[in-house]
Amino acid sequence: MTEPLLKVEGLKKYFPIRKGLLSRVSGHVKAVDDVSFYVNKGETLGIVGESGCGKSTTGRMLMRLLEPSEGKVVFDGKELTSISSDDMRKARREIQMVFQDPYASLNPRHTIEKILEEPLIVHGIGDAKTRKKKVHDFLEIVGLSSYHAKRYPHQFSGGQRQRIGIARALMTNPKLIIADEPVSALDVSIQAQVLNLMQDLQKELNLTYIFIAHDLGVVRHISDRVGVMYLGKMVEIAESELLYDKPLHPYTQALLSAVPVPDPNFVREQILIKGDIPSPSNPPSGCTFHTRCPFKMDVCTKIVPKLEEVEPGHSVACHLYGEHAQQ
Amino acid sequence: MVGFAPKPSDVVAQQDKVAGPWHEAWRSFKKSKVAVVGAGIVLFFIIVAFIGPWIAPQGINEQNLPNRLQAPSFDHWFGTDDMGRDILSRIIHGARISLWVGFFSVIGSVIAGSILGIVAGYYGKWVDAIISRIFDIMLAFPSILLAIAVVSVLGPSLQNALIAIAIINIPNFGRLIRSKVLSIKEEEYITSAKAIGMQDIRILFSHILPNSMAPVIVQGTLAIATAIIEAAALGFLGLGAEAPAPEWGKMLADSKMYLINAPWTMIFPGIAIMLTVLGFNLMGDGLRDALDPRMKS
Amino acid sequence: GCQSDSSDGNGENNGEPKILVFGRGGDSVSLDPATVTDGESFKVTQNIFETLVNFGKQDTEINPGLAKKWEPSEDGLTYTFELEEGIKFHDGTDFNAEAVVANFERWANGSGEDFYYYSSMFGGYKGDEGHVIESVTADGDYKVVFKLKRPQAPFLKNLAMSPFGIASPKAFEEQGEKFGDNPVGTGPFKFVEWKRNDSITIEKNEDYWVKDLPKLDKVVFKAIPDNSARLNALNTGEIDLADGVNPADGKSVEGNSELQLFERPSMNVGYLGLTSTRPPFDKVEVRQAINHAIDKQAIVDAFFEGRAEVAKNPMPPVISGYNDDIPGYDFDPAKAKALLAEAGLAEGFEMELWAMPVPRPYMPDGQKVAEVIQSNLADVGIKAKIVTFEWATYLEKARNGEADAFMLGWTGDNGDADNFLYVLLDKDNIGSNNYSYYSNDELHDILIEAQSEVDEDKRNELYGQAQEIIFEDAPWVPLAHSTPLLAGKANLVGFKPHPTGSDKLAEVDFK
Amino acid sequence: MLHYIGRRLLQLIPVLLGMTFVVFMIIRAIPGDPAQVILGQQATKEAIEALRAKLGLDNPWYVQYFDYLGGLLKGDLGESLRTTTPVSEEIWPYLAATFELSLFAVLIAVIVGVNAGIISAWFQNSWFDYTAMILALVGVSMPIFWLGLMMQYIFGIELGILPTTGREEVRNPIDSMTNLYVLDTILQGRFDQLGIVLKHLVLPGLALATIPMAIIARMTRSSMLDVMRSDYVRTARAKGQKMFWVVYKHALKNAIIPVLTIIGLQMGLLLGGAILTESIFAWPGVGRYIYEAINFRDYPVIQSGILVVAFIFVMINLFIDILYSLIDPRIKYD
Amino acid sequence: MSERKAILQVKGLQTSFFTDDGVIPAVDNIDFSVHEGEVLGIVGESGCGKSVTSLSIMGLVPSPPGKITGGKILFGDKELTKLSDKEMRNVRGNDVAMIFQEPMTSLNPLFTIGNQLMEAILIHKKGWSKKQASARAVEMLTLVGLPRADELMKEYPHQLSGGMRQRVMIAMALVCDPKVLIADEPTTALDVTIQAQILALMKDLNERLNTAVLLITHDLGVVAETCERVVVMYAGQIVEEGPVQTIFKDPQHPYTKGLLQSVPDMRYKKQRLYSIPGNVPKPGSVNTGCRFAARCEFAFDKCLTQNPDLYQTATVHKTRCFLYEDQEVSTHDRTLVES
Ligand SMILES: Nc1ncnc2c1ncn2[C@@H]1O[C@H](COP(=O)(O)OP(=O)(O)OP(=O)(O)O)[C@@H](O)[C@H]1O
Ligand SMILES: Nc1ncnc2c1ncn2[C@@H]1O[C@H](COP(=O)(O)OP(=O)(O)OP(=O)(O)O)[C@@H](O)[C@H]1O
Ligand SMILES: [Mg+2]
Ligand SMILES: [Mg+2]
Repeated sequence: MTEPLLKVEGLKKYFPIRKGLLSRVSGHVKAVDDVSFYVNKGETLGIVGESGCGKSTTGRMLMRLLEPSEGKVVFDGKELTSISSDDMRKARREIQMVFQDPYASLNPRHTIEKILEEPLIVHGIGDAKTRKKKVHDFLEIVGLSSYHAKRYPHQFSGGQRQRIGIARALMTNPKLIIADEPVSALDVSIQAQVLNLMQDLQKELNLTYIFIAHDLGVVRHISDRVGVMYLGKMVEIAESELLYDKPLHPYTQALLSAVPVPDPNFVREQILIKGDIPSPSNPPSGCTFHTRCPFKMDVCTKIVPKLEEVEPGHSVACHLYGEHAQQ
Repeated sequence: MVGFAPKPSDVVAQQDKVAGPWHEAWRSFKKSKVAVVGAGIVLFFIIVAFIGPWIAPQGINEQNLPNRLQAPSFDHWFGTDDMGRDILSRIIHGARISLWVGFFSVIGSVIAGSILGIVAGYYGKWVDAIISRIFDIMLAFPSILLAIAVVSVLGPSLQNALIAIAIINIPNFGRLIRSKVLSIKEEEYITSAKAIGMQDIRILFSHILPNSMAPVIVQGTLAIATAIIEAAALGFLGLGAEAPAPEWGKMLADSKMYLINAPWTMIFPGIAIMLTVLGFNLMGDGLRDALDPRMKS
Repeated sequence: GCQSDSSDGNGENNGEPKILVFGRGGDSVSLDPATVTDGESFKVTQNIFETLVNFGKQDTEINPGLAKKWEPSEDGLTYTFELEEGIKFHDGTDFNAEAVVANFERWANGSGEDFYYYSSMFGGYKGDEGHVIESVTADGDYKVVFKLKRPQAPFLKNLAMSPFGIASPKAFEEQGEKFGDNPVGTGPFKFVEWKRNDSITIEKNEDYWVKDLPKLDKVVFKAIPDNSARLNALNTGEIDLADGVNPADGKSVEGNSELQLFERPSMNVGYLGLTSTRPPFDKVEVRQAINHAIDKQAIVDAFFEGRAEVAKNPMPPVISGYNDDIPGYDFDPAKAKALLAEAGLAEGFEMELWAMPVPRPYMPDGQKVAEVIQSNLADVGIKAKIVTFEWATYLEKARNGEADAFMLGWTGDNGDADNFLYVLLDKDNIGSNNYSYYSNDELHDILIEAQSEVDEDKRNELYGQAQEIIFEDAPWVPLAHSTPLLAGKANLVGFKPHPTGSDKLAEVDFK
Repeated sequence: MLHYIGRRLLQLIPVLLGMTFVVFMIIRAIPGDPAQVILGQQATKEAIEALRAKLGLDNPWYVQYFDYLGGLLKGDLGESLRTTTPVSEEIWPYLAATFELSLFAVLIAVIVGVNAGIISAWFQNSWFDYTAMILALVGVSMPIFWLGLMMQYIFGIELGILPTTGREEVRNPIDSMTNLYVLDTILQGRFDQLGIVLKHLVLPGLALATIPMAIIARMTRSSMLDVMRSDYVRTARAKGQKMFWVVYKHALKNAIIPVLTIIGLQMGLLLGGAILTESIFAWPGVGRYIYEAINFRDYPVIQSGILVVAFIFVMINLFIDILYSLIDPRIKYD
Repeated sequence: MSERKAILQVKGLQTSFFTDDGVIPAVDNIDFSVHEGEVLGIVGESGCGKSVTSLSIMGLVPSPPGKITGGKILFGDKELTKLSDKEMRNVRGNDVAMIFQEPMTSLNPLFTIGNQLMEAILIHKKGWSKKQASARAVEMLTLVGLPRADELMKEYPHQLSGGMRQRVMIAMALVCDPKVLIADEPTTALDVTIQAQILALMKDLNERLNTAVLLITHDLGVVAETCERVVVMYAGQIVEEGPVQTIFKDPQHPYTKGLLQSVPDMRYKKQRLYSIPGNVPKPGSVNTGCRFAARCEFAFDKCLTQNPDLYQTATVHKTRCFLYEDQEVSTHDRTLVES
């Protein structure tokens, strides 16, 4: 097996909660708590999970838009977590990001041309003329026209804006694109356009994606492998077919069953899980899902399950499958 | 070529012609009637400021003591002041100085306030604590003392009055910008700018600054009036227009003794200031919208 | 409105008390007159304390005060005062020779700036070389003898000044530093209350030694800093008497049947000083040219509203020794130009013209007057730039000789010519009150001689000569002797504004 | 919360220290010598030298500064050079006068300004909206002295319904214990006097309130316009709530927070910067106290006066911050 | 089903926005009705006028610039557009209640849950005491499945999770037993598991309280799972209407078809998603022809020049497409079918 393009080990992000006279740290929001995974070159890793489970935080830490509290990120053989912040800034040429809200992520006062040219300027690529040309080329590549260049973001539709966001991510010829909920803000019909575009670009430019979303349908469509997060932890990660056909973690099962299917005749067995997601500042002991889990065992409240491979290409962190399975 | 060729309908949503940003701004500015009226007023005063010396019926400093404090008449439309000078002519000449004072002192404090406010808001932590506390000090500090200090360092002059007023107003704008920056910096497009590897300086001035100016424009246009009046109030410190220059604020201040006996000495300069501020204000509101591409539908 | 009152005139009243509210520009600093220098303090203490001798009602002639008689010796070195008998301080202690001695002892034992006027009028404190007073002794209960080291011509005038009001020795000994907050004198009014920066209340001294006085039951001195606002307050009846009326408002007061206008006899001079160490003002022709260039009459008409006299000498005419023979420089731009040409400045020159930032009694609107002067100077080819500074800065800089030409003025302390000519123009006072750095040895000799000349006529002769020298050298452009305005309710009687600015209110009454 | 207050109070120390230092340096850097000013134009050189020595002004600046700081630590604010009274003793009546006036002015400014802003926003683009905006503009472009004198003329002289100067009727003075006349008269049960005191507050209060009123009105308006578009206002209307309550209950509470900030900023002006108003209405306030101290270069009074005002200003802003958290349960300071 | 009485009828509704750039007809001649106790879904792309329709019913169209320029809205026999302010306030919350898209922002952050719930009660229940109102509020909170109802009354919205807040919104809407509940994208902002909870709750309440629900969404999955009938909107118009089964099994309008095809289905992996090319036209920018013509793969000449009517293609199925012009069931046939 070839070395993966990106390897993440034991990534953690604790946001301090400050208190008191001298702003002493009194606790932590464990936004991401010991997450490890890898992404191979040319593949798409989907990450799903409910709001607030730490998906974005993970994504941002990969680019060091947030400094990890702990853990290692190795990209293309380089350990990103240990280089200087200026080197990191330069390294961002190779890792780019596409954001959830295409409108919010474009400066409303800049023209599209300026928005697209900026990454090139920042990384000192080309001269004014070649930069302009590149901007226009990429506008075409994402299905827009060069005459759009002088317009402002608000003059585009949601789908077009997301294309601009993707074009910007592509400007510096990155190897890895982290897409943080790139289609969640879009309509179904527009969403389809963007998903198709992303797939086409991947083939053409041999891109690697980390695709963060909460819509399991979308993730299934685009991902080769899928990781499921719950409360700052990766609870299951598997090849996409395996995960959807045979979800192992009770949370994954519940999640899959909760997704409404556009077919009035489809009758599914809904696992309605009770209650809300607990607060990451005060996560439940043991398995963090035990408060909502229909299969809770005693051990779940005490021991944190480890993410273990239970079949080839399928890992899960649940006591139902580990050594405590029979208890 | 991948993706979809945009069908013509793809661009139906945007019928407006492609145009430069200034053209765009101008177009939407024109749409607001209020803003155009405001711009008209400001333009009027600017023109007056430029061609004043040619259109004023009389010189600015033609003293005629026997003819002092004449009520408005056919010869002197706005009456004469306590030196027998024609008030209309002085107001016309004064436009240049007063606009200069009002406008540039505000610009000065906006620039300094913006820089401090942005740095405080963006970097937060101790930088913010220090700058904010400096603002606290400046706010609680009597402006007279500050002005006296300015004279003693820089000497008396109109420019230095401008500087003094600018300094006095820095914390007002600084605070305003800071609070705006606090929310802007959480915007996704700032994160996205960082994500493409952008340097802080560029983020600050190319992205955060233009997006946090709206409240400042509104506040700034109001501040023009206060600046003109303050400039006159600092006159006794030697800060202000050099006599006998016809500065509106000073004309107003000089009218104090004749408030009841010769009210025209106060009414006309007062109206001039008010109209200017009205103009700047209306224009400011329009400008704020015009410079924001989003306001154009 | 004010108190309607039966006018039986003997101070008895059968209804409401008679209260006079006197509106003025500022608050007092302290009510111990010996320690202060500001006019607003004297305005109050003048009515609480009395001096051995008094100025005249509206002039600076010497009249009896606490001393009913006095006798200078031939050589002018000994003065014997015979005191009024039976006077008591407000605290009930007796006023007598002992008390007078105690007061002078207190002052003479001061140091530094403790008793500023004492040291400046009498040449320092005990032990100082310049100290004029050799001794003050009581001769019996009601006789006090002053021995001087050398004759001092204005000695009696000095004694009449407010700072030398006689205080109760018991009170100042007990109170110490706090005496300024609880003044005790023999005057027609007793101190009641002081609300800082707001009002000072004094009330009738029922045991006042002069019969039937005072007529008022209470006087409240109220600080209203703004001149226009003060006049407004007079109009609404919140105050009865307003100090510091803008000349511009004089007419409207006169036209108002409910009000009356008072003019304070002038004892001041407003002038434009020419710093004679700074070229080209070192040339006498230039100074004379400027004197000719300025239209003083126009200035007086416009900004003093005619309520001032055009000045030709550095002191006002009411002061004895005034030389009326001096012609003064007439307004003559042509002559000014000629003089400039003579000085080699036919093309004119550029200069700074310093204008005072605040209105003063001798100069109601410095800025405006400066503008007129500027325009006058422009007519003879001199380009003047008007400069101003905050008041304290202005004084300091002018004193340092940093100004080319500066506007300033002076109000006399004791109505003596020495208090103008020597103080303002003698070379001894360069760096002090001689802001124009004018120095003339001949003048110096005359002024020194006059200081100890006891013979009034001879003395006046000397001052006459002095004024001639000054006229020729033209270190200033004397501008005006203003008559500061006051306004009062129409039914106010017996108010006589005093040229020194400290008014005695004992005889004031409401009709 | 208590922790937060504690922290803010701790932060206060460097602010005030910085303040004293800046003030100290500035007043010594500017020309004008206290000895000279105290003694007046007439003073002789020797007298000035003597006074300087007595006041300790001939010491090096750092000696003077540390002397002053040392005094402060012992709670000694120094002694006025002019009146030789301790500043701590002298300043209270001025503070009380200012406090009474500022409070009154703030009340007027807030009540009128906030309501005008609300109504303008409620009836956006109506004649009321336009009129209020024009009046606000007129308000800010009017010199205080003009406004003050005009009000005296109209209400005092022409109509004769309001007193124009001071805090009390001088012929009928108030026997004051606290120097807060409103409080005093109430404590003494002298309601006739209370009326007089309140009457005296009206004109200076209005003059002082004008500019803050204009700014508050504009601020409230724009803040209200934002809030009125919010979802929860729509929710309230969807319940069938009356528009009045929608505006005054749901919208106002949300709109008031940015307005509070402005009020806090304006307090600085009201406290220390009301010199013009205080002069025109002969109000014995702290603004004039410090202003005169500046004129007379009364160093200890300038230093300590500004210090006290700054302290109060910072405290007011702290109070406003606490008010935020009372209004908005989401704001928690810890 | 057809025996159920129409409780809310929208007839020829037209709502426009009068902006500086001209008049935008956001809702253009819409007809539909909601029957007692049914769940009617409205779907369509963003900006097609779903929210404006619901706001028009509530009389809450932001005005200016918005205005109802034509048509009628009948609640029972009350003409809502003609009511006075006061009468309309009586309808709001009482007869017709609404819950909004954003549970995070639709509750006033500065008032307690209890305060806001009781307010809703006290507005309409004249003469109720605070105590009664409070009891009722607690009852409603319990009804929507919120634990610790008593404590919740004293808490502020920010102390609740999104799902809880949306439940509070539902409780608030139902507090006066409205006949119609309009839910404008009630779950878009929520997580899937929470969304499932809320939808189940709404269905349950609909069945138990017999409240008619007008459910607005763009999530076809949600529609499929919850609604009985569906109205599909496109660019301010209704393009298709019918029972949920029919629409999903046999969509007629090309837009509906495209919409259904572009949804990724979690149950299997499509190689490539279908996507409708282009965007929704700006309202008011298409004046002639079918509004969907520019994006329609079946468009022919007529489509570009004439706007099709809403053809009744079956008793309960209508389509606005010329392709189905011929299949229109005549009025005569219709009565036949119905009987
Ligand atoms: N700067 C921060 N300070 C404190 N806590 C934070 C911060 N940023 C995120 N968190 C917390 O970390 C947790 C994970 O947040 P994150 O944004 O990664 O979630 P997410 O999975 O992306 O959710 P969503 O689907 O809503 O985008 C959340 O509980 C959030 O409250
Ligand atoms: N206040 C307004 N001013 C001008 N136009 C408006 C306004 N509100 C809505 N519109 C217009 O009305 C049209 C319909 O808007 P509406 O909010 O009903 O869409 P929607 O179907 O609810 O979309 P979404 O799914 O995004 O909520 C939009 O195209 C918009 O342009
Ligand atoms: Mg996220
Ligand atoms: Mg909507």
